[in-house]
Amino acid sequence: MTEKQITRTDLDKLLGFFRERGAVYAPAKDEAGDVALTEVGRAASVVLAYTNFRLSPKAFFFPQNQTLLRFNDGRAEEVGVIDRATVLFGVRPCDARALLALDQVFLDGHQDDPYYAGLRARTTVVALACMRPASSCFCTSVGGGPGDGTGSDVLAVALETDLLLRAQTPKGEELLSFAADLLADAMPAAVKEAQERIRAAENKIAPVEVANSAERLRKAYDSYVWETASQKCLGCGTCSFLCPTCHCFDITDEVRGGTGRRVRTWDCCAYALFTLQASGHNPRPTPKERWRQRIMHKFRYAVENFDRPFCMGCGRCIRNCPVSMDLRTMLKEVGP
Amino acid sequence: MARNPYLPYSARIDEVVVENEARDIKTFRLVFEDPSSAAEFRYLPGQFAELSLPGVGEAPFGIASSPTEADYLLFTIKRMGLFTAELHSLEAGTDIGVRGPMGKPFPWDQMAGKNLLIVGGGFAFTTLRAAIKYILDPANRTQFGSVLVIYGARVPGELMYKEALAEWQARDDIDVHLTVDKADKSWTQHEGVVTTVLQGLKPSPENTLALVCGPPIMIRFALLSLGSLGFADDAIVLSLEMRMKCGIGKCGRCNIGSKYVCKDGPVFTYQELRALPAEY
Amino acid sequence: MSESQAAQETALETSWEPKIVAFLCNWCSYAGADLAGVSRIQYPHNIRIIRVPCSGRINPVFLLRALQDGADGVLVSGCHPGDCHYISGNLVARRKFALFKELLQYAGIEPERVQFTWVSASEGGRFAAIVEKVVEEVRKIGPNRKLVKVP
Amino acid sequence: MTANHEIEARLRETAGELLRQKRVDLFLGYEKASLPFRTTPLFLTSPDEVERLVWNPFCTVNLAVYLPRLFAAPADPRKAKDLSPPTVGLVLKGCDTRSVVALIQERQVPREKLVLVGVACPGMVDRQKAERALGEHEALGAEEDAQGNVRAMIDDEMEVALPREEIVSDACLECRFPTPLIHDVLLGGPVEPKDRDVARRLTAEFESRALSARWVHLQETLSKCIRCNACRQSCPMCYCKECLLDQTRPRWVGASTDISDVTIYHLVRAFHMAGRCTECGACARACPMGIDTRLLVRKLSQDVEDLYQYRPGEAIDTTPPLSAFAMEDPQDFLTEP
Repeated sequence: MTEKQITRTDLDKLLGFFRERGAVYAPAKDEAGDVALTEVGRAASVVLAYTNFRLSPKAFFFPQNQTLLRFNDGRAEEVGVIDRATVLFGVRPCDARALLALDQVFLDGHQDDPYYAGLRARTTVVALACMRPASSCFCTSVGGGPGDGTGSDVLAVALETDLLLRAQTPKGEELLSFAADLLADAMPAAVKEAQERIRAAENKIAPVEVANSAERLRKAYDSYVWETASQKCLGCGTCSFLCPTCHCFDITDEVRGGTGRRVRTWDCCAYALFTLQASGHNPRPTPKERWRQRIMHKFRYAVENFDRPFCMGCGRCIRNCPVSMDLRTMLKEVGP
Repeated sequence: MARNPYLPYSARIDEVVVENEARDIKTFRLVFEDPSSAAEFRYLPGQFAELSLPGVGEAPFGIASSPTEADYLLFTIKRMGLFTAELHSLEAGTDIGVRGPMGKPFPWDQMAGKNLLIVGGGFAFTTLRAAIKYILDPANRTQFGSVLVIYGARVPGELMYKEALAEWQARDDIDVHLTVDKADKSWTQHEGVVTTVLQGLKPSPENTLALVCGPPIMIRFALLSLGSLGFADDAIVLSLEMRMKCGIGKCGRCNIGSKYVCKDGPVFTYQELRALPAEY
Repeated sequence: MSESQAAQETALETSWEPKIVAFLCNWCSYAGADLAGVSRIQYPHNIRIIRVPCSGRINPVFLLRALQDGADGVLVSGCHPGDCHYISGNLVARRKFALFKELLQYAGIEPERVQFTWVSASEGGRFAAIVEKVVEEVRKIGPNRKLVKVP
Repeated sequence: MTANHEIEARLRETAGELLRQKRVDLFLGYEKASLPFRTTPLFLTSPDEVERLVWNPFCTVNLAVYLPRLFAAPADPRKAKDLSPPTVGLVLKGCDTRSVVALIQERQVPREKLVLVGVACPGMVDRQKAERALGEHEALGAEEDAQGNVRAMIDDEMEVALPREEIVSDACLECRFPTPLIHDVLLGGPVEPKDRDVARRLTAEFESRALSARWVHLQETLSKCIRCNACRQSCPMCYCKECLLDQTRPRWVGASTDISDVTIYHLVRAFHMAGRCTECGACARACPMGIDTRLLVRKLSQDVEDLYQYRPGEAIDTTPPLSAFAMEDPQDFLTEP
């Protein structure tokens, strides 16, 4: 496992160097003042002080609109994924870890999703350890942590003056060796500083009881809490669309005169139409069943199928719910 | 490289047969444009496929033909929503896409050596037709014990596959009972719901598997009847319908509990279903 | 070079002809268009007519979809006030149209793109004159590039 | 102006009484949320829990959004006879009351089943604005001070004062009816609108831009849209059983975030609000992408007022403008040969 370091002032140079191979995205402020993953141009002004991006980086792998097929004169044709090497710098560990969950769905080894596979293969993820978790964060309760490198190819840790870079995968090793000339071997002091900083961040995160959620939810399927908790749910898709692991999608055709495309778009289990059948029958007819599905899918079904909750504790759904629903409260309410 | 799972095989509608008096159920016979597709498309009764029309979309349908009918695929489809309305307007000769086969078939391994009870209602009889065809194929028939079929519809005009039914009733290696909720003057067979016939015939649960497909209300009563006849939950095989999009366990639409109807089903034993939330 | 100049130049290059979708009510305007035809009144061939039962049937999304699908202009015509076959369909519609036209302009869509008028069954001449005017105005502002979606 | 803690106390009292005397089956209010600058809707059925009710500058949600759902006919008509509609009490600010009035007019909610507990509102905090005002800091707690400003406790246990007018919702800055127009109970005194012409000035400013500049602005704004439907779902006036934007036979609006489809989505949504928008700003606050979802609706509301002298949600016994007409309605927008 290669460990390198570079002074923070040379970060722009490093990202500029990565650009020689393709596209580089790094955190920068947008017009509204929010930090977002932005394509790095010649003059990068990378920001390292941020909690997390408004949108999860899942769209780099599972775009909100993905053309699945083109139709020409009524004939279906495949579309390819543009093979443009891409580096995402500054992804938070929670969002990087979410890629493992998405991998389990889209690359199930049975029928791999070629579009996800293509985008995943072309992208190298450099996670940046999180030094300023928000009060809505609970990554440490769902198996992750502010310095967790799983899901990323390289884990970066911002230190006082330097940036520590630790390869997590062969792809990450390759990226670091590509930039070897710009990097120095990590000093023990840097490694120690990184450890301390990560520990300090960990200590800021309040734990949430999710350890035995699958078991608790199994018992709580018929609980009254679903009815009461879902009363205030508006049935919008904010939580799902911002969630780094939510991956449900719709497929629709956009065709005029035999020409057009079949496109995959994000969808959401909170929508009444999600399961509505042509006959008018809806297996999940009210917000109660739909809200239960969302929680069950994340904390029970995913655990049963993939051995992990499909929640990375990023807190986006908590911060952005228009009526301030909090799934941590929900997990408490389902009982022991 | 593996085939893109979103890319349908090109096929052509070869023939359209109206199955019922109301004319809202039709059987579409599909022929692959490229014979090699037919070779790739290996399936067993109980599986389904997504039919695809450019600009309209896709929808999943149980395959009504048996792989023993080598040259074509059959889909029997009721006009219901957006896709099926469009499909019903199509004539023989139209191009259509087929994506699949998808899902798990009936448990053929388990069914070998057993007596089979096949209970169907209404237009859900499609994959059961496929199963019967498959069972009756000379190469397969000896693998199974007795075969008892009970098939019901509201009125005689709603029974599908009339020719095949007549042919099966003429054979002595299968016992086919037809029933209608409401008989007309020409009807000479059972009158009453499927469960009444089932209760009357009292098939033995001994070494027997039951395949049950029908409308929810029929399923509910058939399960009660089978239970009272002594059929164990794991000896009853059912097939679910859910709204689907991808058909390959990714889009999340057909998720029920920890199962995806598209890849873990659509065929489940009653025992498996009981372990799932009743969200179907 | 301004946007409309650019549009005009492209128009010249490709000998572009404006495509206008006209939604005409069954009882007055469609009959008016018919009369224009029967009377052999010449008017530009740029319009594609869609007959609707009443101008009150017009949902603004129809007009948006016409623009999205590549129409350069949209014309909606119903019976004159007081003449509606359904008594007041056009009067209720008039409020919608007034607001919708304002909204589009506010959003930055040229007011010439979507136009509304009344044509009675006996006004073949008026129909032809309106079409001529609409086509001319749309020709002047050039091809529609806003809202257009290429599938 | 009555202090919030007094209003809160009277609110609890009122809700308790209504529930105890069984004058309402359900009381809708606000309770503390898990994060600062927020409250979360509370569905109260027991008088013993009224202490959960709060009244503070973070009571932004328009509770009228829940009413159509509470009074909707059950999907299964056979169940209709077993269900009698509940009686509902709810806390309402000026804008929220306008939504209730409009819902009563549109026969979505029966007036006699409602107990309207009005509170005059000096403007509610937009959490996104408040969070942005703190820059890189995160609030761990926030409360109102005696002047009605907000004090936020930030990470290193420091307090930051946030002037109310800088963090209230945009819709509140434009508010013309801070005091509920109809109510069964009014808690606290009335509040006068600060400036009735803010919305007009905003519209005039946008209108003064060139046509193409307006289009470019709209496209830039809408390019952020992720089609999550939060604007629609949070709107009390968006109660249609089947929304045109969701229809598939035919599909009027494509499902993707193609800018053309997104634009049509927002034009249609805005237009369906013409003469119906009660200006609560729920759509804009709900938007996770910070889109000014009221840009188009604001203009429509103004036109409705100018052309048809109508302000939605002002009085129950009026006819909404798009359900009515006058022979002499202006028609100078028509094309003449």
